[in-house]
Amino acid sequence: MSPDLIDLSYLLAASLFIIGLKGLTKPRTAVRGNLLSALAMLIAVAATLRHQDIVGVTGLLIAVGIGSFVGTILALKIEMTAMPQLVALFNGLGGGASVLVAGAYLAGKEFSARVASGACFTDVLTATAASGLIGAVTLSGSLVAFAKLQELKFVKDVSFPGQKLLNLFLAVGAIGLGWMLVTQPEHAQAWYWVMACVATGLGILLVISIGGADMPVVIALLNSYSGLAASATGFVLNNNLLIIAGALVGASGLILTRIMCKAMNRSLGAVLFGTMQSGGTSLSDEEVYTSVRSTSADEVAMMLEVSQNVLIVPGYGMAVAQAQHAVRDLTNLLLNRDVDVQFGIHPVAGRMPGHMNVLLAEADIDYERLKEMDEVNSTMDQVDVAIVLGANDVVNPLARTDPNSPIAGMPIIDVDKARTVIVIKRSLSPGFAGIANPLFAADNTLMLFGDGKKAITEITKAFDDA
Amino acid sequence: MSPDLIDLSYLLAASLFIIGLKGLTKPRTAVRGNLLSALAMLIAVAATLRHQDIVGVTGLLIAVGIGSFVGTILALKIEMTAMPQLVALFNGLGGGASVLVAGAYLAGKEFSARVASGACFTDVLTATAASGLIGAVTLSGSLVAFAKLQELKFVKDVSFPGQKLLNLFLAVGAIGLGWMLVTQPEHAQAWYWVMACVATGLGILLVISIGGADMPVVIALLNSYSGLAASATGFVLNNNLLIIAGALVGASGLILTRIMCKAMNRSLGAVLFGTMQSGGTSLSDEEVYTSVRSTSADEVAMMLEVSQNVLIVPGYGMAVAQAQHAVRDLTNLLLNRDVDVQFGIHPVAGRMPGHMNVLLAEADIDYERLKEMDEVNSTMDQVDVAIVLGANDVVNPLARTDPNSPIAGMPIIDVDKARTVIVIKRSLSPGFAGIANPLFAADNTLMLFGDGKKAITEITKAFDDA
Amino acid sequence: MLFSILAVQETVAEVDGTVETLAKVVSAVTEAVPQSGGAAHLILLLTVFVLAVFLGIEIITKIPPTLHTPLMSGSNAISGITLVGAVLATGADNGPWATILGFSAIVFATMNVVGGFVVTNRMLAMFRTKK
Amino acid sequence: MLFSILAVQETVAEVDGTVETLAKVVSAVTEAVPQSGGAAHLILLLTVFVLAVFLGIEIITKIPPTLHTPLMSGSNAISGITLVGAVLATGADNGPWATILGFSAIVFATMNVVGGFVVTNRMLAMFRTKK
Ligand SMILES: NC(=O)c1ccc[n+]([C@@H]2O[C@H](COP(=O)([O-])OP(=O)(O)OC[C@H]3O[C@@H](n4cnc5c(N)ncnc54)[C@H](OP(=O)(O)O)[C@@H]3O)[C@@H](O)[C@H]2O)c1
Ligand SMILES: NC(=O)c1ccc[n+]([C@@H]2O[C@H](COP(=O)([O-])OP(=O)(O)OC[C@H]3O[C@@H](n4cnc5c(N)ncnc54)[C@H](OP(=O)(O)O)[C@@H]3O)[C@@H](O)[C@H]2O)c1
Repeated sequence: MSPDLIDLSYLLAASLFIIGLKGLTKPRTAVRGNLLSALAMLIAVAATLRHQDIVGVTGLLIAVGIGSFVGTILALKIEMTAMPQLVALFNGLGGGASVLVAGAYLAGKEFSARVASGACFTDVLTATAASGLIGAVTLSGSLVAFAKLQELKFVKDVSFPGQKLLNLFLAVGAIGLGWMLVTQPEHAQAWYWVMACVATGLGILLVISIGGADMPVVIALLNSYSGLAASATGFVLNNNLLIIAGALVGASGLILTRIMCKAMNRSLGAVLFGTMQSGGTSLSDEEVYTSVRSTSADEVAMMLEVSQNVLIVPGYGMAVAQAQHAVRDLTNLLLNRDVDVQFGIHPVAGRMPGHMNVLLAEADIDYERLKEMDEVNSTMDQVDVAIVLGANDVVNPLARTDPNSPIAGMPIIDVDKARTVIVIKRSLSPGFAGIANPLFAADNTLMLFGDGKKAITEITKAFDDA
Repeated sequence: MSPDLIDLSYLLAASLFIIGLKGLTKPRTAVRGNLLSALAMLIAVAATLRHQDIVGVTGLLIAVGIGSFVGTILALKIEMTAMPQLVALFNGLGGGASVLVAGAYLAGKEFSARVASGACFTDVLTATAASGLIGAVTLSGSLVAFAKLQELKFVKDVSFPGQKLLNLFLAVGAIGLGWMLVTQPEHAQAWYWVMACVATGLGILLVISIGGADMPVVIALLNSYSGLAASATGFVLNNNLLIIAGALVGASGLILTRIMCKAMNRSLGAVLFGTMQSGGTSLSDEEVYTSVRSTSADEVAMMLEVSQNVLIVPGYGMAVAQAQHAVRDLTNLLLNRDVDVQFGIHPVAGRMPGHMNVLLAEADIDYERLKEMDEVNSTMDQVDVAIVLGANDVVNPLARTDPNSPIAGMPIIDVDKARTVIVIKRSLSPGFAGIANPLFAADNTLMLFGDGKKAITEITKAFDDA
Repeated sequence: MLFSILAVQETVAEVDGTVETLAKVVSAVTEAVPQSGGAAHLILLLTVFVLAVFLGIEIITKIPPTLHTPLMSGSNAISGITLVGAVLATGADNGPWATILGFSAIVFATMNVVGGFVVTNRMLAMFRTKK
Repeated sequence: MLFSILAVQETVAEVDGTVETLAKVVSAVTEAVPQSGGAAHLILLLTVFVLAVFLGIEIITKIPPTLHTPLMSGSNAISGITLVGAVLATGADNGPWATILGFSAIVFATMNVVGGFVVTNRMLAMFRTKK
């Protein structure tokens, strides 16, 4: 295949990536969009294999085979609730690949020939260094994020005085080493690996102090970085496709990061430096929880029987309890009895954007029943019973009322304005933000303590018997 | 200025064009968006002037001065109602510039040097020919469109048997001449100008047989072509900025064309070949207009007094009568008396997309009162009085009821479903599509015959006196 | 790529004329500018074009019908970007005929550009909200 | 540009060595490939990058919150495009160390790519409407 044909194939692949991403703008076309992106990747790799310089295709195919096999197994075996971890892991692998590719380039013959010829090629070296640096931070940062999300025991939240200073020091150091690489190409390999090690350390330290629930933001950001690393590699290899695909991913990660930060009403800086506004004047648990009333599954079933509009607000607890299938059964039962059921999905409910949607879709709940926050808030006064299932921060009215609370100003789902609120959780313990929730003690709230899945199953049973 | 700096300025200009176009997505940011686009153009031209090859800047500045002066005068003096003509004229000038630039390139020294050197550069020649061909068609086509819209006497609808065949022949001829140009660069100039003449003839013949009201579609299409011509020029001159700006314009023209065709329920082919489905079984005027009832301004004023919701549906007649300011006065008066006034804007009301919006905005009517077709149709049953002001085809219920009518299937504003309809026009003569309108004879319709502006002014006066 | 090779071939042929030299120069150029030649460069330009078309479609479909007339005149003004081409064609020392053509091209293109932006601005200024 | 000139300079210098030759070759290359040199080429790549970023922003902001998790895993899979780089780095005859690095890079990148697309597909398949 002539180089021009390869270039044209790359252009085709880039176009398919774009069309594929466009497909994701509608649930109806999303599956096809994803397949188009996969096809684009296939075309890109196939075209690359036809490159005249490529020797030893067997080895390549073995590597591809191993990677595909492991990747597919992981992707098929994973529980839907473990999605955040999986994305973190894959992201780390992508970063690792970047580091290795740049390293391989520096170890290769073409590079040594160029260095020997004494030609100056600062731009290529800069891009190599950038791709290695970003890749290493992505690799280690993502792996730490993975470990935290998977709740691996050996990873603890580490924070010590002077940590920010150390991070700054490492960052400057890594950039400095990259600079040495560019200016002394004859020792490029040595500088490169030292830089990669420092950047790896930086990635670990950056992420280790960030709270587990902030991980999705970190992952989105690291994903954006890995896109930029791919773009940088594209500048190194003079390859359009890498530049375009990398830029698309970079944009996607940045936008997701912004959406999440906005929905949590926190600045990106606050997330990255692991700071939560300390809840200055926030009330203590005793003060808040003076008049908590609890209820039983039977009582809830009776209330549902006389309701017309039911709103279910799921949160991280639904994921923990794996309650989505139980919820589906309850929903179908209610719909059969002419009770209208809607779902109120907060943008940062759960642990990654769209987390609840995926779980509910897994349980075969029609996505047209899933409403966004603004939509349900505007019709909240018509809701007879709002069931809060393992959600906490996203329905905490303090966000509206207490300007000193750590979640002050975060938009929430106003379930407290529904006629009756049922909150299903195991205890009065706080959610991710670590603050008490006055909703639990409100006059129109009843607590149903217990595991989410068990509670819903009991309600369904009681309702069916009635 | 070094070539690289110029290239960077071009990149900046391209980005500003993109950001400028993005500004047009919201009325609030649109003015700034347009200014950004203008700034981008300024940067592009200024950077080009710093090009090392540029000599004799004085001559250039004189040319720019003349062009700016004439352009500004035209832009400031023109009536808002004459906007379609003006766009057609400007578009033609752009096409003409393309033809001249490509011609100048072929007449230049760089070109002759290249030809003398015997080097083969098919791609550049192809792009030159394409830019000349498209430019010439755009030039003559736009000028004919201009003449038709301006209703210049000497331009008649011309159609004769075998016209399509002749067009095809000219198109093939022009492309053949372009091909000669590419294969015989030593006679490039001769081939070029013959090709330009043939293409000019083609442009005239293509447009001369198209009905006046279809001109906006033609203009949008020609605008798209002129964008593509600019892109082709960019390939000739190896200039990114031309390629990007041209592609943006090309996309814009194509999308506008598609929107208009869709709203008229006609295929692009039908517009271009000047065919209107002949209204086979459509009824004659006598059959339709058996029970037309007319009314007076005083009567209308009395009806308005007891109304709560008034819908005004403007059409091409409002533009002809220049009635927008009178409409504003009536609207304000009604609003003062607590009558709610909305405007129903059909996508192809008037003679170009968004035509009515511009006129009403000129008269200072808040754009939040201007509703799109679907929105007003969904609330039509709450409308007490619908005033149809110089609109005809866009409110013709035949589109829904008569599958043989030329406008069958075109979505319309369903004013016939309002409680009372007032139609203001000068006579029972048809609109652009040339068919009778049963709305005028409907039970709930009253005709108010007369010039649009005069009628509205009289209603306002009667209403104010009451 | 082709051009550079041809040009280098000629020049060097004048100077030396041996086949070996030609081969060496050609391979040197080929190695040094592996991607900058005719077809590869053309594909790069094509990539830019394709991306810009995609981008144009995304943005334009977001523009509301209210602003379609200004869009038409505004994008028409942008299409006057051939002005840059006109300046390049006129400015170089290219002989009288080319200069005359270029001069008229500039006049036409500037009318298109300046007139287009001014009239678009006039229209858009009317759309400022009145609240 | 710089590279090509330098490379041509060297090769020709070996062959002939006279200053005139150099000058002639350089000017020939400069004329023949006026835009394909280092910095100009870089700017072209930069243009591609900028356009792709704009396009990415336009498209991504249109994706509804419902699909944000699949978007995250899907775009993560796309970022595995470094796979192409890995193949290029491994495939060339580059010595054992580079080959080992490249091999591992391919394994990692393929896991990212294949796993990412498969899991995204699994998620999206759940979103098919049930009516
Ligand atoms: N989605 C994102 O993209 C994203 C990203 C970053 C950060 N965050 C943060 O994550 C939080 C998400 O809010 P959220 O309301 O969904 O969750 P949350 O505030 O973290 O609260 C989850 C609640 O679920 C309950 N729970 C846990 N396991 C349960 C089980 N098996 N059965 C029943 N209940 C169970 C817990 O209470 P018990 O222990 O008493 O049962 C807990 O209060 C927000 O603060 C958001 O800012 C989200
Ligand atoms: N907007 C676009 O982009 C576009 C593009 C292409 C084609 N078109 C076509 O243009 C047509 C537009 O429909 P339309 O309903 O707006 O217009 P129309 O169907 O052309 O009807 C205009 C009506 O206005 C009346 N009129 C003319 N001068 C008047 C005056 N001074 N005072 C009062 N009334 C006056 C005329 O009746 P009298 O002579 O009896 O007064 C005529 O019936 C559609 O068929 C559409 O397909 C539009």
